Amino acid sequence: DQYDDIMKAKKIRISTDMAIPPSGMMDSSMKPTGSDVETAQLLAKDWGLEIEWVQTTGATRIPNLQTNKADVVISTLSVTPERAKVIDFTKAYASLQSVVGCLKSAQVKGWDDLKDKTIAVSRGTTQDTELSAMKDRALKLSRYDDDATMVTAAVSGQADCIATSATIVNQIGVKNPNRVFEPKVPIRNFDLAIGVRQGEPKLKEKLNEWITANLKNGKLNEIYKKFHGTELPAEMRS
Amino acid sequence: MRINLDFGAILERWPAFLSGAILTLELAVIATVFGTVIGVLGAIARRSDNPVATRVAALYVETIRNTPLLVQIFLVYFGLASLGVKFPAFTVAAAALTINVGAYTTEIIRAGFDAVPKGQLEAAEGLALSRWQIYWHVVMLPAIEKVYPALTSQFVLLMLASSVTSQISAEELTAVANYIQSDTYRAFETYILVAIAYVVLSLVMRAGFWALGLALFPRRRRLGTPL
Amino acid sequence: MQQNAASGAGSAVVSLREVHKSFGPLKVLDGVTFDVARGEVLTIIGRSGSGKSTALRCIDRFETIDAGQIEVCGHKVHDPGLDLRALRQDVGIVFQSYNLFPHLTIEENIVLAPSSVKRIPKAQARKEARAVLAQVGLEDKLHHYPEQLSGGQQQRAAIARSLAMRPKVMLFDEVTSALDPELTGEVLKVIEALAQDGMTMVMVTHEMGFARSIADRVVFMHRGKVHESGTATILTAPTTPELAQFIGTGL
Amino acid sequence: MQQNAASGAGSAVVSLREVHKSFGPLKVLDGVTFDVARGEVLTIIGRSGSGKSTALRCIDRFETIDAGQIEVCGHKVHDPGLDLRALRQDVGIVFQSYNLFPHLTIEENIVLAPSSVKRIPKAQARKEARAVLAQVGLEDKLHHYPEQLSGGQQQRAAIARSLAMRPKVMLFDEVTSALDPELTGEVLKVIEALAQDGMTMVMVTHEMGFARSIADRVVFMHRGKVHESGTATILTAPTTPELAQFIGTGL
Amino acid sequence: MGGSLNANHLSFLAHGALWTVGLSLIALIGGGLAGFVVALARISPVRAVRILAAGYVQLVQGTPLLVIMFLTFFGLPPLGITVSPLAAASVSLTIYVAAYLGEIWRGCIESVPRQQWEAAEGLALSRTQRMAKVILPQAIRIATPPTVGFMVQIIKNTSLASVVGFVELARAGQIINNALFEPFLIYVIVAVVYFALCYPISRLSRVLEAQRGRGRARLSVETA
Ligand SMILES: Nc1ncnc2c1ncn2[C@@H]1O[C@H](COP(=O)(O)OP(=O)(O)OP(=O)(O)O)[C@@H](O)[C@H]1O
Ligand SMILES: Nc1ncnc2c1ncn2[C@@H]1O[C@H](COP(=O)(O)OP(=O)(O)OP(=O)(O)O)[C@@H](O)[C@H]1O
Ligand SMILES: [Mg+2]
Ligand SMILES: [Mg+2]
Repeated sequence: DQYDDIMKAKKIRISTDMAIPPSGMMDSSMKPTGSDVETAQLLAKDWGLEIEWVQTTGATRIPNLQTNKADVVISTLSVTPERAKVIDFTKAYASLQSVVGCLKSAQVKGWDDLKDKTIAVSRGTTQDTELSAMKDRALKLSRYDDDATMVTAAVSGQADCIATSATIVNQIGVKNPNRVFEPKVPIRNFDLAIGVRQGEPKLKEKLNEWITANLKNGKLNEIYKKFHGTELPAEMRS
Repeated sequence: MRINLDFGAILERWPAFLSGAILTLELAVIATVFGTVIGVLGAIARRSDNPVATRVAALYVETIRNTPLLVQIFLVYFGLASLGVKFPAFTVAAAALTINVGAYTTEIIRAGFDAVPKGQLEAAEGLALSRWQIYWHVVMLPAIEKVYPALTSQFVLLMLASSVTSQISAEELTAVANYIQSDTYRAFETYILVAIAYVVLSLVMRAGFWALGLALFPRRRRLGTPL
Repeated sequence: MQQNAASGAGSAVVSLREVHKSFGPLKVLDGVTFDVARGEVLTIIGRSGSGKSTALRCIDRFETIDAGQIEVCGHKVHDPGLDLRALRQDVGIVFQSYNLFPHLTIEENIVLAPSSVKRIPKAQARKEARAVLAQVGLEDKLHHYPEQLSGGQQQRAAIARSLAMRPKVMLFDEVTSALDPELTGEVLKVIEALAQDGMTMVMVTHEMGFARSIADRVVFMHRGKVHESGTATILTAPTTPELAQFIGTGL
Repeated sequence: MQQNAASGAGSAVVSLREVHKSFGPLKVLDGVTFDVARGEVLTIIGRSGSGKSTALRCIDRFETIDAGQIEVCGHKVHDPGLDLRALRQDVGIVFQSYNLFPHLTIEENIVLAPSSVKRIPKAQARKEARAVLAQVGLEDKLHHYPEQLSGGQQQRAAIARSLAMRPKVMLFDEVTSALDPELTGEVLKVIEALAQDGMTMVMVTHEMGFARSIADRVVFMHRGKVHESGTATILTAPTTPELAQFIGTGL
Repeated sequence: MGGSLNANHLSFLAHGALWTVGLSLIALIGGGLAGFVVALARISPVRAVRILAAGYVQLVQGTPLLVIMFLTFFGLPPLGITVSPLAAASVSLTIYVAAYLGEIWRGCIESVPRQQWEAAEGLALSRTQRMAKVILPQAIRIATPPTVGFMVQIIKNTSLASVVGFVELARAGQIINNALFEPFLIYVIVAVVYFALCYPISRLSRVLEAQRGRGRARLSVETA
């Protein structure tokens, strides 16, 4: 059993992509930081474990889990029924609030105003899936491999808008004062959960208990606020 | 270990796979055609008596060969856009791949030129052929024939390397696969299918090169030497 | 050492004056002087390594010379500003090692220069190719590739290729070395016919019989110099001991 | 057509029996039969393309034959299970196109086979290399690369390379074609000396003079067949009109 | 997020560059040795060996290195074979490089004129001796440019080892870029480091070529 193994080893192997700010990234002294990183650190501290980071890229988060190279994945996994066929998800520990952000000066009020704008997204993220599904809105998407490239597209003018978290939208203006972006159209919120290998009910149960407790005591909200600038939705915190 | 392969969810998306594969092939064909042109001209420049041409060609080859393709693509796509010159991702991808493979092709074809025996050149000069006529009739085909396998491999490598253009939003095969992969979390199934798709594409390319070789090198066809 | 005066430099189509050429420390041509008049057949004989091929290559500017003058059909070959292509339209050369183009058929080998240099229409060039091939007895190998031919066949194809350009001067480097007596006889006839048409020819050969029957004049090279020269009679009555020794051991 | 019986198949070192060989549709050898006795020098003559080189190549198994038998020094060359290396230690071959190894100096070219096949110590192999090079008059080119040699020099180096292996049988394919009379005379002496040491030799040549002076027996090939054979006297008194014509046009 | 490039970033990149060098060495040594075997197998007198080798080459040359890495690292554990990232990267790179170098070298060996094989055969050299003393020395000259060209590509392709968890030069650059959002600066630095790794090898190839290129053909037509 995975849970017992972890507790026996006094060590938990956590797979987090360190190249998706603000959830996983490196600080100025090249130490892992970000909301997912602090969540993982909190979990390890509460359970009295040492963390072994499993270096991963977006594409290998799940295989790392499936082939038992990591015990859990904490790496902005949002829950969809399709994905739940492959791995198990805990209950949500955070939520992803995403928006379509455009130039401050742009006249964008709703979906209809986005028709002939190029919208940059990170490929395969939930924003991508969500916007791709809006077939009737005829959106012009251009997909980039990671957030940094997507931001670069917006900064350099290759994209008119980006679909991502509000935090990242605000980054653009910092990089290029001539192109200040602001959130324009909100996209639905997605639940973020911890990924567990299928068939590990005890581990999943223990993680759920831990999440419930830490949502209640506000610690998860604190981490979230620190990196994303906003609070978790009220219904999650209660 | 518990991995149950289930291709159903992936195979459902075959139209996306197909359009990705077609885009990959388009990129490969464009870069192959124009890369060959650059390669031939570059090789001629490398072997010319004009020191400026030689230097420029050498600089081009060394800069391109010794830096990552991704960085080249990146600089062209975002660099130009920052200067206000915007091209569609596909155009930039095709152009960057062409410039990239052109450098390798230059080197390969130059090696082919070097392999043409001195006596051949002298015989051609003795017949009063001009420099360009010698290149065209006496040097080019035998040189390309000599390095044909290397050229084929280089262009197949290019086709495989075209996957990095997903970084600048070209929706080629790898981009499609990454999308499907993160949408379904079925990494194994996706990678296996992608591997098969690339193997098929590379076989298609090799078959194309083989057929082209038959047309280009009639002596091989007649004497039955394998390409 | 003796050296017969050439038949008047004015009428000379090829003329070498005190030509010097070294390969690194090795002096290969050490002051070579001779003339060839229009329509004359000159053969160059001499030991292996005496510089025969080198002399021939200098005439067509495949080697640049260190000192001296070479004039061919009015082209100053020693001049760095020489128009090489003009020279080579007037001069045909057949190399010791054939150098046929391996990727072209025999016909394509022959048609190449007339059609791309002289701009003769393809159809006519092909007809002429067939004619020169017939001259050397190879009309049935028109569509073969060089590697499908025997040595002697390749050598004749190389001769045909040069002939097709109808040059004013032909240089032959041991062109009969791979030919049997029968073919040598045929090539001899070809060369005689060419001589009658007024073509000037310089041939390097090591077959004395061939030299005797075809040469108007013979040049014997020895240690990079013209050691003896004259009409073909010097082959039967040599005046220098070196030439006597050279011929004496022949068969 | 006539065919002299060989000097008794028992003592034959090389023996061909009804050998057939085609290149695609082209029948090159059409039932060739001849024998060569120990210490005998056989020359093969014939028109260009008559199959002389091919016959020679078949003897050393560079071509497989379609039908017939070839036996050389007891090796059954037609047998698919033949021990090729054993055959080639007994047989040396010098090709029409020299085929020296361009990346090795002349000395290295010569030393290669004795030292790596026969395991002769390097120092001794070098001494022998110098000796065979002296035999062919090339001792000063020991440390040159093939491309630095003239045609005749390359040809002699190739002969030296084969000699260094001290084979029982030597096959020569037009080895004197690039040699002048003086050198031909030298090579002739080398070959005579070898013959006296009991070496068996087969040489393809198109120089009748050479054939006349060196051959114990002459084979005239015509259209893939042995058309006439006998002692060198057939060259002066041919019995078939084809041979008469072949020689007649010679010089 | 944000901030500017500092010494920590540079040392992180340097660390990544070390991995790039290490992986390249593994690829070139492992792949070179295996590639030599593949080249020999491709021209083996045994038909079955030739066909097998040809199949291997076709399959590997048609598959992206990324996929080979992925399947080695994640595909073997379900079959009961656990591999460390280093082992997976080494094996994948070796498999991949061997196919390409093997094919390049085969072409070079075959481009040595047939007469050279025959001359060596005629001197009774064994197959190994023919290869080692006559054919390979001549093939190496032809092989130098394409081999170096491919080696340089391999150095850059080791970046795909990030899929098995290596933080080598390119991935290090990507991670820093995702922290700083300074793509031009970081990618130019990465490109310069790659250039510094690759250029000496390209240079070396030129020197080798020039040394071996005695009597090399060169057009001398002076007219245009
Ligand atoms: N490129 C070269 N580099 C160095 N030496 C050379 C070169 N070409 C020729 N030689 C040397 O110059 C000398 C003369 O060579 P050349 O080819 O003119 O002789 P040749 O009279 O034609 O002899 P052969 O009758 O054997 O063909 C020879 O000793 C040869 O080794
Ligand atoms: N590999 C080959 N493929 C096809 N035809 C060939 C091949 N080798 C030789 N031939 C043909 O076989 C015939 C005999 O060739 P071979 O080389 O034996 O002639 P040869 O008697 O040696 O002539 P030469 O005196 O000109 O050297 C020629 O017509 C030639 O064109
Ligand atoms: Mg010569
Ligand atoms: Mg022959």
